[in-house]
Amino acid sequence: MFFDTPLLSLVIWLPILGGIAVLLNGDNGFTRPLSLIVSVVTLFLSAGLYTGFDMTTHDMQFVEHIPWIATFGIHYSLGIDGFSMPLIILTAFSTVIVVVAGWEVIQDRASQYMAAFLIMSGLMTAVFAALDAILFYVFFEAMLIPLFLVIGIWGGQNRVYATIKFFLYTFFGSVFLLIALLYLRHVSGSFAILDFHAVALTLTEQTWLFFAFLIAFAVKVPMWPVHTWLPDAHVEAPTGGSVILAAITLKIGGYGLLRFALPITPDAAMTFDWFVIALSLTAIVYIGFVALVQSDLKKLIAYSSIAHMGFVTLGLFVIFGIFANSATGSGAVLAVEGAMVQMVSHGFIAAAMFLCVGVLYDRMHTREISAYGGVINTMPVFAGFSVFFAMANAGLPGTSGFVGEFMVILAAFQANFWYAFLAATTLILGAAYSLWMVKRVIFGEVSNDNVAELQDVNRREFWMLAVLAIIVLAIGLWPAPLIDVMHASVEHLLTQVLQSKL
Amino acid sequence: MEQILFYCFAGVLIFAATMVITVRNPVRAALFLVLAFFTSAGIWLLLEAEFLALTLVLVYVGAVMVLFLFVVMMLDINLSSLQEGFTRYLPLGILVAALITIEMLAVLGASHFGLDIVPSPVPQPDDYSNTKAIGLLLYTTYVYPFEIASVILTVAIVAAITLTLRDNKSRKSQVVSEQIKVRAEDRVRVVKMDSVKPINDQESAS
Amino acid sequence: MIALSDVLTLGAILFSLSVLGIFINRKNIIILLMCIELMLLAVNLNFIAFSYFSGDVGGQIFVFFILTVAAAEAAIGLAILVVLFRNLNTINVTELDRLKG
Amino acid sequence: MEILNENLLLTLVLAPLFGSVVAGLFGKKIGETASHTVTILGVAIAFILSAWVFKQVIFDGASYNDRVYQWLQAGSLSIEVGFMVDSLTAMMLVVVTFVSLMVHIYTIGYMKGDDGYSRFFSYISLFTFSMLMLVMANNFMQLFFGWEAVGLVSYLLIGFWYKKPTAIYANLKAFLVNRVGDFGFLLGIAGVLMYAGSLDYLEVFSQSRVIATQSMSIWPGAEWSVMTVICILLFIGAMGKSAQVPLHVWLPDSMEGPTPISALIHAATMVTAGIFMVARMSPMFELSETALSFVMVIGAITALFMGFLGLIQNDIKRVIAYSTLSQLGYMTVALGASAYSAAIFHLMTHAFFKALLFLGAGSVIMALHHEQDIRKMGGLKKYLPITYWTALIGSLALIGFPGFSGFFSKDAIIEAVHASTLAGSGFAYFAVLSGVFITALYSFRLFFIVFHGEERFEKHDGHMPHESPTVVTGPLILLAIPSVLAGLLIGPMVFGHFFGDAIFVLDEHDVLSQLNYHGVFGFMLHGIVALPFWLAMAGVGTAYYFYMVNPSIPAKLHQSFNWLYRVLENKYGFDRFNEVVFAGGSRLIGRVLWKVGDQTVIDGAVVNGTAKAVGFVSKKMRLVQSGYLYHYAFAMILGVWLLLTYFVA
Amino acid sequence: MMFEVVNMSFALPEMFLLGMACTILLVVAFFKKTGASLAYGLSQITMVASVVLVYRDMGGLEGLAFSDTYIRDALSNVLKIAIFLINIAVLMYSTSYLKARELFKGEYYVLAVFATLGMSVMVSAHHFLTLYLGLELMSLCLYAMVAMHRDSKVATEAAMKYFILGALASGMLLYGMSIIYGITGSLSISAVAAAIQTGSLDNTVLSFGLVFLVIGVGFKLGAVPFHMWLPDVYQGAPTAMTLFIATTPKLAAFAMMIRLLVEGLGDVQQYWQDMLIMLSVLSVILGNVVAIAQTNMKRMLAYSTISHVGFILLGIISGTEAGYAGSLFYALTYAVMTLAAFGMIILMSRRGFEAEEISDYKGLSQHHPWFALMMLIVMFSMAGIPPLVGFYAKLAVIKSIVDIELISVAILVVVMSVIGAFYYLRVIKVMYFDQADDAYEIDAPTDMRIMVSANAVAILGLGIFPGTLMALCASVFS
Repeated sequence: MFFDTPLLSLVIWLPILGGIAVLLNGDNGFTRPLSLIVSVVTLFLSAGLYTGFDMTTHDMQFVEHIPWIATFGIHYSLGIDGFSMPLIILTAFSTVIVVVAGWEVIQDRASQYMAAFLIMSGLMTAVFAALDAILFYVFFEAMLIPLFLVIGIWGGQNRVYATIKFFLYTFFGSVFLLIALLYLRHVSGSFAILDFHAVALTLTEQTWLFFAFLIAFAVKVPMWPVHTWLPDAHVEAPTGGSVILAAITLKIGGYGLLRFALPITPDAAMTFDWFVIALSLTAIVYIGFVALVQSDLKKLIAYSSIAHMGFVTLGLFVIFGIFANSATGSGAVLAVEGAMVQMVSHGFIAAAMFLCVGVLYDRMHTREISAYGGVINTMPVFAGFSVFFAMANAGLPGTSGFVGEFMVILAAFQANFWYAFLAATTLILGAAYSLWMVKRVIFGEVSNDNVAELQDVNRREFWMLAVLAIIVLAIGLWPAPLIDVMHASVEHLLTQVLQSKL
Repeated sequence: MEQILFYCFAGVLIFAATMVITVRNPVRAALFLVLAFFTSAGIWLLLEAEFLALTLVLVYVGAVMVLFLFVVMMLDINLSSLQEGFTRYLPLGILVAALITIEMLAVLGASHFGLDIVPSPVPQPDDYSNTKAIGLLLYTTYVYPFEIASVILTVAIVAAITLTLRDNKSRKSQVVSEQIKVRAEDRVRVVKMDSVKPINDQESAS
Repeated sequence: MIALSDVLTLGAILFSLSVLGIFINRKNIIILLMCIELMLLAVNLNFIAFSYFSGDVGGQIFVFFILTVAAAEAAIGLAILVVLFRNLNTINVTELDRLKG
Repeated sequence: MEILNENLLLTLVLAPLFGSVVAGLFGKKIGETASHTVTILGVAIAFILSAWVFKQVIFDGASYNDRVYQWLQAGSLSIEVGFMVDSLTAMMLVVVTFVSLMVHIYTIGYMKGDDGYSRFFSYISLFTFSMLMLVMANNFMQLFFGWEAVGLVSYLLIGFWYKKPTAIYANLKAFLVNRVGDFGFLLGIAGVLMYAGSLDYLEVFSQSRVIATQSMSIWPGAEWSVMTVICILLFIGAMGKSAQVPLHVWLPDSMEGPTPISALIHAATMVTAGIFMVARMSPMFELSETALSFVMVIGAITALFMGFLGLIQNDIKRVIAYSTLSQLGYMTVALGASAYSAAIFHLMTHAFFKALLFLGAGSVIMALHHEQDIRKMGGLKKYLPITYWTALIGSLALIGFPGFSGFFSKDAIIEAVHASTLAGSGFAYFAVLSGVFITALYSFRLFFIVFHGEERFEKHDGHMPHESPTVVTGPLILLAIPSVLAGLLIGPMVFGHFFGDAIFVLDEHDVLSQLNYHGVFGFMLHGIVALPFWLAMAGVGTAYYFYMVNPSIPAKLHQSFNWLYRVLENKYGFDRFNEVVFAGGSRLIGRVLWKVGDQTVIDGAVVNGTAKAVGFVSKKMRLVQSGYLYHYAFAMILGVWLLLTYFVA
Repeated sequence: MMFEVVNMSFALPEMFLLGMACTILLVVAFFKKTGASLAYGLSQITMVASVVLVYRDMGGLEGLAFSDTYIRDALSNVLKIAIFLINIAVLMYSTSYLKARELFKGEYYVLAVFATLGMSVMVSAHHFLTLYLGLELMSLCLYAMVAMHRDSKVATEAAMKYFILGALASGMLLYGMSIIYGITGSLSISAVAAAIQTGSLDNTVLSFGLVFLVIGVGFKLGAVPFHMWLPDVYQGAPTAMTLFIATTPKLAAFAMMIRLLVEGLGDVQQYWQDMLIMLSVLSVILGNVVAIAQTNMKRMLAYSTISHVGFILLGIISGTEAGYAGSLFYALTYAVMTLAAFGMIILMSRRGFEAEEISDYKGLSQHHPWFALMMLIVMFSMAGIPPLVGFYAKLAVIKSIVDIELISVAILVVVMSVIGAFYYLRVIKVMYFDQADDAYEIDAPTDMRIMVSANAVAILGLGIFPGTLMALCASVFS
């Protein structure tokens, strides 16, 4: 049944149209239920992508292909494989969470808020599903608009600086992507991403293209040193914005590298893998230290996001080193799948962490760590969740945070001992910043009157966090269902990467 | 002979042009401009463009320049305030202008347009009329531009009137149509009133 | 014999002078308008010269139209000038500096 | 060979987890009694099943090694969750579940009235589950899972009284120090995967000889044996968990947690995970003498120097904690000497008597209303008879008094080290010998000060201290039994083939086979005439003289050796060093990177700098638009000139 | 030879416009009181009817007329329809503005229709002369329109500057034409092209003439360094006039560029290509950078126009049909976006409040969320963010220069567009993130509200389905 309906289009356009409906409906009693219904239905539809997914092939599935801008040969071309499918479901899921998270908190212009997130959900899904380069780019960029507004309107004190910085930073990165895509079209005569994969390129061309991709996606990931927009954006964004930023938009960077940089410019990627690895390791170590000294809760989590995303890029680019050292390449599979798992898992954990901060912020309206202390005394249930997610953030086995890091470190060792060595410092640094924060915020005596008056999580917040906790735990204990869908795509990617285009 | 005449005219023309841009009194500038037009007309005659030469004198000197002078007079410009010189940027300006001139001359000089490259045309037959030739083309081949030119002139009129005509309230003028349309009742209002005011009413009112 | 290059040179000098006139003149807008007339004169000279040397009357026709347009242009230019003078009570170029940046 | 029932093993593992989840999630609803009942039931089931498994493995020769489910597959690599049960595992199962059960029961009394009663039970049950996962793992991933999970529970339990600043400081410290170990451990696992291509124990072990021939380049020019690197990395993990110098710093601080967990986690079970792990990896460690030497030296240092620190501590639990450190050092030394079975044997006996000692200490603490300073105790013998006697048994076992379990295990280690020929064995032998004297000295110093002498305790409302309830004394008694008797197993466990294939020793390293073992009594007789016994006796004697006969001597020594005392008081400066260099240093680096790197250079100079530069240029460029017509015209002319010059001339 | 049969019907739209312009002139002259309203109605009718007239014969009547001085082709048809359609909106917006300020005079409509006629002539010019005359017709009207607010000091100043510089540029253009005429001996564009095609011409002189032509075109478009008039005029002119100047004349100038450079001098593309690259790059840089420092909305939009002009030139630079089509697409969408932007300014303004300063838009989204959204669409579209039409315009032109492997230029312009995005974002920031000082009323008439909304929604709609318009643009040049 699902094969007849354009399921992908539904998952993309339902929230967008729903968002517009919410916007037009305005602020009234229907705003929230309507948003919830739209997001939940979208989630259910996206579940159809999982159940209908054929794991045995790397071919694109649920393909839709309609001419869109005939003059340029641009198509409305959608399809998913093992890389995009989990991310799409993550997107749909995060949207539900965001809607629930904003249920009571957002009183000002609620319909606009909900609409922004619903629309964003559709756009992000489309980014993952697009098989046409321009279609990808359109959604890639369009996504900035709602996020820009969300941070700017519902953000904190310094929101204007943060949101403009965020916008310009990512816009700056993406224009290079545009040039690269146009150049590829010039060379290949088509805008289909899959055609890009097949086109032959010289090393010089590849190098330029590679760096164009890298700039675009590195900003999004974000990689050191183009990461500084993220802490600001996260800090100022409303909880929902932070959740979406962390859960989805960062993933688009990783996804882009997977979809574009590696298969299209494999030789350049091989030549410059050291560069990306160096940046990734810098992200892990440098940012780990920086996260340690943050005094702002959200900033701390934002920095930890950067460090965690370092594993994604590390995982994607150690594969060349692994192939150089061993013939089997099973380590390379481990690396790429580890990167993917890390993306998905970070989507849940970072979202949960931001939700936790949101819960606190809603009550005390401060994000300063020093304003808290002894929250556990008044909010025991919340404290339990916080500690759990902090542990997940620190990569504790049994949580999803562990799986990706574990896989990537294991794989990185096969490329170079020192890669793994530096990557593994996250075990210490990650624990240090996560738990030190927990110590200062959650544990201890009640530090002040404000904390003493805190109310524990309500039912909405409880279920929101509980669902996330269950997912984090589930992936940690049994990641196989998540990873199995990727196998075929990963194998295919690796054959593409190994095949020189020169 | 032609050459000598040409050089004379050219010399005067350049002189006049220089004066136009350097004199401070706009009236004198306008007069020098008139001189420039006249000498140009002379050169045009040398180049067998008799009709245009005459037109130049008639239209420009006769109409446009007079308009200029008229405006200069009308505006009653305080000339003393315009007396201050323009020396500060002059060297730079002249330098750039000179550079451009040199470049232009390099292109337009004898190497590209000398007599050996572009020979003098064969003289026209005696019964050749420049005016007729122009006239023939103007009303056939160039009828469309001709029409547009007329539109441009219309626009000029409309624009000039729109911009300068002021029907200010302060300016008093007759509006004949209104005068004609006037009816008696507009002018005179017949007020009926009692010839005697009752005193008690007045008292009660106060 | 007049060479084409001679006329063109004259035209170029005239053109340059008029251009120079536009930007060395800081005081009087009327002079600017005159410079523009001068410039058109230079162009006309070019056209006529080319027309003469090629025996094509088209150039002269063009000049005819330029003269027409120049007259119209002068009219509008002067009209604007008048309006300007009424507003600012000056035609000093240096005082036209409300709009900048 | 018989295969164990998978469901049985699953029940064994999951029963405590079930108890933990119930008590943890619904503790508030179901009440305290239900909470402790369900958890104790869970652990009891685990214990019974463990005993059953033990019986089957040891007596029926059964074993188990299979996967439960596939955790993930990547390429040809399959990572699974599975169990491997052999004699080593079986023994650990019994020890863990037994001590855990005792602690559970004991806790009923100890934690009575505490706010987090159910939570506590949930935690220790969870701990039991984690520990079982750890010892039953058949692959490195699961080992690491258990490894970290016990760390987590330890973290939660040290910080159980989350209001105490010292407790939450200690738990963070414990977790981080453990993470340093795990850092090495994880790298070791990565190395294993790279060179063995698998994480499954048996597959890895089967390839260990191949791996041992390979070398890797850590940095250009440094070719290291792969096996050495891997083993040392793995051992770094063990150093963290088993608190070996220099990663021992967390253990004394962990005493901030409630006493039952000090007994369970920080004495009996979790801290021995490292010992277990090295023993488990014996097929690998055996192939690297460098690694073994490293292990031995680290162990020796720990054994000796941590013992010294026990001498000056005044907190009852800390004294025992340092003794634990020292004893862990002994075990590590044994591992280094390839006497794995001796190490495991000591692990087992130590588990019993150290748990006993801790629980005894807990009993004292309870009796004195949570007073832990031994200077405020004394003469408790008559008030706490059961505690007194069990503590005596524990102490005797600890110092290795012949006949008590500790004697056998410790003597075996000392003899094994003596026999070892590896580099560093001389130092190790000296360390373990001196350690005997030190151990006896601090153990009985504690014993005498607490139970004898004048009564220095404060009387609460005039009440005299009284013996603890049965739920407390019961476990003491139950633990005292194996503390005495477990030593009798030395024959099969150390010198016999108890462990079978579970532990692998190269012939040339097999120090234990060089010892002459002629039965328990022969060993005992030999022990009495040997040096360690006399050193122990000397220690006890010194303690008696110093603290019972002539208490002024310690004070005098204190004065004359003030510098030494201060060194000891500062615990050789490890804490300070860590605090300043690692914690402070990290924060400093973080701050510098943040303020200078991120804020000044990247954000300030590059990002905002660009924006500012653009703004500046913009401001400057708009000046060109001066408003003056002649400038505009001039600009146009410049453009003309530019174009002419470029494209014509 | 004497009189060739003129296919008058080719020029029916122009004739109609002329007739209507005269009619309106008469109406204005004779109906003092209602003249303005009548003129407005008539001019709207004129525009609509002109659209119909052009549309009716689209694809059919094509070719040269009036002795090759007039051309009717796909380009002229498309541009004319666009000009007329956009002018409908322009007239509607400006009427609302004029009415509120006692500037509501019939002459405005007369001049507007004449200017439209001028544009139409330019678009259909196939001869230097018609081109020049059309240009002058249009320009003269525009000069006059700017000065129409006679009591405004800035408006007259702007008019003066516009006039002087415009005349200067015309002079340059003419000078260039004279040189080209001199060496090709012809004034008709196809004849010029034919003469150049022989390849026997003196290249130095040709490029010399070309420089002046490029200057003329550059000035009308507003390319750096011939842009100096643009900010002042945009800012100084009454918004209604700015709106007029900013939209359709750019299309006419675009046509002029195509006629001169592509159709006339297409064979010496290599000469003008480099010149245009220079202009284009300078325009994009200067436009975007200087716009950042602006606080006046109109002036900011002026600088943004300069940068857009740089982009329009990019497509021409490529010298490919796709590139020209891209430029055309850009020009058309630019006109639509500018229309909406100035339309918004007019919508916001009222008597005594020009809504010219960016800060005037503070907190707009709180009181008028719908119009804030419309403005948001316009701004993002101008910034080139998909899925708004501005993006596809940029895509089209950048694609064309990537296709000729001018990658460095492509990178430069896109980086500049990032800088440019900043000032558009600032407008949105002001509307959405700042608190409104006080609630102000929008008193624009309903038709205006609907039109602005439709305008902005069209930007979004064209962004989602840009295919048709793109295909149209492509068909013009194929």
